[in-house]
Amino acid sequence: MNMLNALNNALDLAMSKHPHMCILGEDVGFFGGVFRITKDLQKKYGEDRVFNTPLTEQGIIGFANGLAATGIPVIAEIQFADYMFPAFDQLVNETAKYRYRTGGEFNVGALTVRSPYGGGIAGGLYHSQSPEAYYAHTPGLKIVIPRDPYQAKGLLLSAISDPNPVLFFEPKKLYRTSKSDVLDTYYSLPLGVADIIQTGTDITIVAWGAQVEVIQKAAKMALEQDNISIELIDLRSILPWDIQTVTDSVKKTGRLIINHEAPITNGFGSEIAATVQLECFLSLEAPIMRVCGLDIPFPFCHEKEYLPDHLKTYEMIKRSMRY
Amino acid sequence: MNMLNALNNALDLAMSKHPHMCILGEDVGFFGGVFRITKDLQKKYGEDRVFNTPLTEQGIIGFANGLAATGIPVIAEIQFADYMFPAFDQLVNETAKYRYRTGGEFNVGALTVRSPYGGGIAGGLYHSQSPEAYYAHTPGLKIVIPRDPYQAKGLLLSAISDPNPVLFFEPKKLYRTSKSDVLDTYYSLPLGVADIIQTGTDITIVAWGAQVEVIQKAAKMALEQDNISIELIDLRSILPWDIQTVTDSVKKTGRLIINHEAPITNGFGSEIAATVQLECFLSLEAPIMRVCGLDIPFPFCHEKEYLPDHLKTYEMIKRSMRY
Amino acid sequence: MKNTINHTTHIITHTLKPITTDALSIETLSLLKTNGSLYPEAVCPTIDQKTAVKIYHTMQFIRLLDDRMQACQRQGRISFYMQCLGEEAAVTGSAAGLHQQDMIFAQYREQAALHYRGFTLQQFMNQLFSNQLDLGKGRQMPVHYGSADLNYMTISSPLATQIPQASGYAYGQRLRKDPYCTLCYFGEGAASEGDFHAGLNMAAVHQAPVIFFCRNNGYAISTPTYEQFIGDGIASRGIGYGIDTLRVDGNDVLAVYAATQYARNHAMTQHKPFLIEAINYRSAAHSTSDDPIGYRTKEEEKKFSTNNAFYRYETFLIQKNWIDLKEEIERTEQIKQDILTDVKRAEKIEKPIIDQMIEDVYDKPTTQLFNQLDDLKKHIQHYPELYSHVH
Amino acid sequence: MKNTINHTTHIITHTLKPITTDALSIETLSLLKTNGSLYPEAVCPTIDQKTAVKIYHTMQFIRLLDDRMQACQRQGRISFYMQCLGEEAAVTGSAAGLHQQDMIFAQYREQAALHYRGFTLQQFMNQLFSNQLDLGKGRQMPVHYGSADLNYMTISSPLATQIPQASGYAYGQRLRKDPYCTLCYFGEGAASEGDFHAGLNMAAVHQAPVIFFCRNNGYAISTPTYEQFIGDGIASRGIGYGIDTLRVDGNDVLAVYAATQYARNHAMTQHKPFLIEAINYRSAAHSTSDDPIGYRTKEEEKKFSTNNAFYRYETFLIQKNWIDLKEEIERTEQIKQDILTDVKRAEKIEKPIIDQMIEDVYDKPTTQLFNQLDDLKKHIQHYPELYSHVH
Ligand SMILES: Cc1ncc(C[n+]2csc(CCOP(=O)(O)OP(=O)(O)O)c2C)c(N)n1
Ligand SMILES: Cc1ncc(C[n+]2csc(CCOP(=O)(O)OP(=O)(O)O)c2C)c(N)n1
Ligand SMILES: [Mg+2]
Ligand SMILES: [Mg+2]
Repeated sequence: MNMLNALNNALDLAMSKHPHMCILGEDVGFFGGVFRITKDLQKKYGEDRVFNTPLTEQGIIGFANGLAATGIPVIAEIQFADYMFPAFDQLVNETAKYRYRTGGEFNVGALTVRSPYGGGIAGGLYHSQSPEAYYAHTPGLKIVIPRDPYQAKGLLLSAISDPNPVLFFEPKKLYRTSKSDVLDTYYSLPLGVADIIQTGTDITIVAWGAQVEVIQKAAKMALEQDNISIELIDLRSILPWDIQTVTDSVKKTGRLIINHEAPITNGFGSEIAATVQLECFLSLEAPIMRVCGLDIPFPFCHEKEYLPDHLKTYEMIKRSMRY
Repeated sequence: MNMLNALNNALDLAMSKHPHMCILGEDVGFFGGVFRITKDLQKKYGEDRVFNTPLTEQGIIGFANGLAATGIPVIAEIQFADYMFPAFDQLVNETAKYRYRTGGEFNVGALTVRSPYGGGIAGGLYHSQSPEAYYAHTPGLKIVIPRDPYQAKGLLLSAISDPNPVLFFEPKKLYRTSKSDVLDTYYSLPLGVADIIQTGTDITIVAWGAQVEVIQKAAKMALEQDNISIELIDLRSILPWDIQTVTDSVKKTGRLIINHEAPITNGFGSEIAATVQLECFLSLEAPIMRVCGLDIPFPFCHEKEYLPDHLKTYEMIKRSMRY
Repeated sequence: MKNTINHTTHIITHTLKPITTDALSIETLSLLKTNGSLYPEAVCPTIDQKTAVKIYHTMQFIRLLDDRMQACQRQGRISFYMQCLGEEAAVTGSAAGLHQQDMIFAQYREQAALHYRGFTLQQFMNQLFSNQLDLGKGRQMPVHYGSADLNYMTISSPLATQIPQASGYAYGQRLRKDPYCTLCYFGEGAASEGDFHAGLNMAAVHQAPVIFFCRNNGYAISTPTYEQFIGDGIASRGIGYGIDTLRVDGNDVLAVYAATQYARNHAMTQHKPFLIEAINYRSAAHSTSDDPIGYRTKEEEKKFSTNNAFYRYETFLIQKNWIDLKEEIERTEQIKQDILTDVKRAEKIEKPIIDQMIEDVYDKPTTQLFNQLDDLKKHIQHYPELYSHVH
Repeated sequence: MKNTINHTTHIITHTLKPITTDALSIETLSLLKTNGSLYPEAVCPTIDQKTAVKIYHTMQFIRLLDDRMQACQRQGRISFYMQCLGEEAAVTGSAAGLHQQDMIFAQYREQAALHYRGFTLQQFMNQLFSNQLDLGKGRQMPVHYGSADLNYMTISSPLATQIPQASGYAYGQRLRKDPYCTLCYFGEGAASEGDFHAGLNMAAVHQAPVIFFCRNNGYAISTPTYEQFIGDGIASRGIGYGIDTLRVDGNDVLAVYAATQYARNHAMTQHKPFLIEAINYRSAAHSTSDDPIGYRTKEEEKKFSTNNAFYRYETFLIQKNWIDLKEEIERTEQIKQDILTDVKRAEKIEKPIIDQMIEDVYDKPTTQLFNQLDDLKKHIQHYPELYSHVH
């Protein structure tokens, strides 16, 4: 199953479970969304539960906040993560702080925001951004990013049933290309828990979403060419993130590389590095290194050069080992 | 001179220098702004150049972007930094990327956004936030925060004349309380350059804005009670930030503490820590430590407990020294 | 593909003639004369004595509460306050026009609606003094009330964010076939925010049973309406969203009551939003942090404040023989007394325990939050006198 | 304190009667019949042959360009394209109604306006192929054109952000007493964004000489207008902002031209914004990433696409004897040829050098950016064949 189908299947299962659950967003209705994630769901669940909204992201999230406050599960789709920013106030000042500021009288835990993110589709500045770090500074939000169809389905179902608002970023370049065996039935994967996808002893590499296959490729090169044994961690949840799994690994390997697509400065890699150097200070054999996007807007014609690909990661592995 | 007067004086000088320069924002006109920073400027420069806008932050920044694109210097005031989020899209997707995406055909370098930020005035969730880290992940923006009236005037004048858009955050709790000698004449202070406000040998502490006096107080305690010699750095610019000054200092002292008001996770302290541990790995005698806000919304009744005050900083100094 | 677009329904003209502001004439509904009697043509809404007196008592209470708490702020006992003065009638009249189970999303100056619903003096005080009994756990500035029991969404400072939320909430009510609707208050200033536009348009398109109630009180802090918009008030925007709209004299509690009942009926039977613009004047300062002397004249304040809604309505009730003025004077004294007593009670109650700092960020605190709380508590133990007590 | 608020000017009524959508009737201006002759009552705008033919040639060119580039995308030679089909008349007519020095802020489907201004085939191609000669340095997706020389703001993908910017730009023009104004294009979908609300209200309040030109083409990707709004189009919103408004038949290039001239005059002489809504139909797919078969019927497409603006106008010109159809057929063939040739030229030009990656983030690259570029270049030297060439 590819990621599109896995996500569609997860939504279908959730919709059939919750009698009033709604899906809303630009073009998600009859058409099924520009990436077709909500395909056929309007037909199956009706126009009152799966519907196109007017073209206003601040309205979508504002409306979804209110709807979620009634307790009805809501999926709000933002067509591209680049277009979530008009809703930044609703997300950061409202969604994230709802339960806290009301003293628990109200909450919008029933809300899940889905959005395709990341590069790899020749999208240029505004169809390529990886904005997770913008939200990671916001207590009250959960942030989840799946790496493949199996993860996508299990994590999305968890996000929907989690009693907190969740931002669910989908690596759009994997929508069709990433395939895995996916159960047809309902299953869920834990939020806030990283996934060790390969154990190793020399160095730890952390990534999430579409970058997981990048670090896998780099690890393979390093193993084959240099016999370096790498522990690979898919963080899966950016907020809250699984400090324990990462620090346990680094205490063992003594080395850490973080890979993310977003620009390096104040990306989420900075938080990981800051925390790990504190927790693992005496175990570190080399400084923590980051392989990330450059500090520039995402450039259309230099996408390949911009991206933190497997070669850059491989070179960084060698640099870390040499340190 | 207090900080209000210093800022008002800077604006006055800039307005008299640039014949079309405008100041706009909520209540900045006749009334002179809720903190009175623009007092008397409408009277002096007319209603076409200093004016109240309708109550729409996205509109203010959108309008200011367009006005700045004509080359006219613009100051857009956002009444509280907590209320900049409705303009997040205009700032992050537009302001920051204007020059880049147009290939330099157009730019909004003439824009300066001023906004009071931070706690200390019993403002609760929405009149206390320190959002600098939200913007620090955004190439194309400059971010500046002054610590006292002298700095405020010199940095604001630089921000206005800088050919790039600048976010200028003013520590509102210092508006009236912070005083310094301020020249009446035009002077400027460099952007992107940190200020070593006290040299020392045992440990480096970095802060900005209102937290500078907090670390000064802590350093005094540590000197008097424990004879610890501390190097204090006011970062002044968050973006681009002065890596050299900070790393030179840490290479000398071997220890670093970062103090900021915003929640710790993915605050700008994380970027500083991530960069410094890389650059100064072999010099570090203790892990880099952060004294920051908790990962919660800013709580009204527990403001004192929330804030990274001098006592928490002092304890952290000892912890670092003991390491 | 249920439909095709309706592009061909427009009427064609061959003469260039723009639509200008005078194309629409929006009148202001008023039923009660300033002398407390009804205009001859006016139809009095059906209202029983109990409701009528409850409205009156709500206005009475809020005027006294505002007056006392303003004073308390001046004495430094609370940090902040916002008065409703000049808008008691609009807010109370609209709250009375609703069902108790209808949801209210307010801006911040609508304490009268909350009291009408049953929020007690003690509850107001607990919030204002941020004590342990505050439903909001002391986390927000004074006047940020809310109550799930009373279907009154907790106030949020960022303006206009409640507008699309109210649309979404009302949509949920319709979806669940609840026999209730939502009313959303906001100022004419907040109506400039993008969230206003989004909220109204989405409610119209998605047929959410929500009443948008704009308190046009002439000012947004120092900004007068003529610097906020140049159209004909907020009412003139309804038509652009296809939302039926009424403008009312906000000092006429009966007109507001009638308009709200009408709007509620429209929302419930037609599954459509409705827009009401109440014309008022913010007689007091914006808040205790504000001083209007800096931006408006005493003459203007006098001109607009004389048209006093409370006494207009009082005269109406006296004429109906529904209240006895002597009793009301005693009642007023009693309320003043109660407020003073309750201030003393509320300010003695301790503030929320420190453990609550990390509650409600998520449904359960994360490991990291527990660690942060532990560190904080250990730190405070070193300096027990300098922070609030750790329980 | 120049003024007091205008709360007392409202007309009072004592009867509850809401304002409903039928209170406003907005007609659609059309001058040219589908057979190319003018309606009897219609006043033809003053237009000389040169301008009239330039408009025609612009439409002709854009139709051919769109057709060819759509095909190029299908061949995989460019990654993305957006056609203007169905809206050539609205865009060209409005561009022609402006002064060359007037500023244009567009959405993305207005290549006709840019060509009218003088953007050459080569310039289009350089952008579409993201080559070294692209004014935008290859940084944006195809169709994100812009040119300072031609007073055409570079396209930005986030919708509606250009609307308040246009207001601010126009404000600057007025402040500097430039004899020019700004025109801002946007779709009826983009008009749902909060930035639309902010931009129009601010322009009205601050008296910015800006013409808001809404292309109501029936769809926002798959979302039809009846799911976008339920009011009477976008024109019905003008009144809420106090902005004079005209609706025009967007397939009638003369009506659009006349409306724009009228709006420009209004903006310049009265320092006031103006709103135009052009009724069109997006005849092509939203973009090359889209397939309308998924959301609309062929019948609908046929129904709205038959009313072809180009041929309507062509007939008008032929009747005027201003063009010669035979020449135009030859011209068409030549343009096709030119486009093919230029595709080949443009795709051979190399892409921007890698140093340009870090330019224009700031006026000068920061130390950190130089370091990042150095690292990148060193890295590429290890794998020279795998990245684009480093110059
Ligand atoms: C998004 C946002 N911007 C600015 C503010 C600051 N602010 C608080 S109240 C206010 C004026 C509101 O005016 P209006 O909506 O007319 O309500 P009124 O105070 O007159 O009842 C402003 C600007 C805010 N709270 N939120
Ligand atoms: C803020 C934002 N949200 C969503 C999108 C994705 N998007 C691109 S075009 C489009 C539809 C625009 O419709 P309309 O404004 O009617 O213009 P048209 O395509 O019909 O010319 C959408 C939703 C975007 N570019 N920006
Ligand atoms: Mg107001
Ligand atoms: Mg459209």
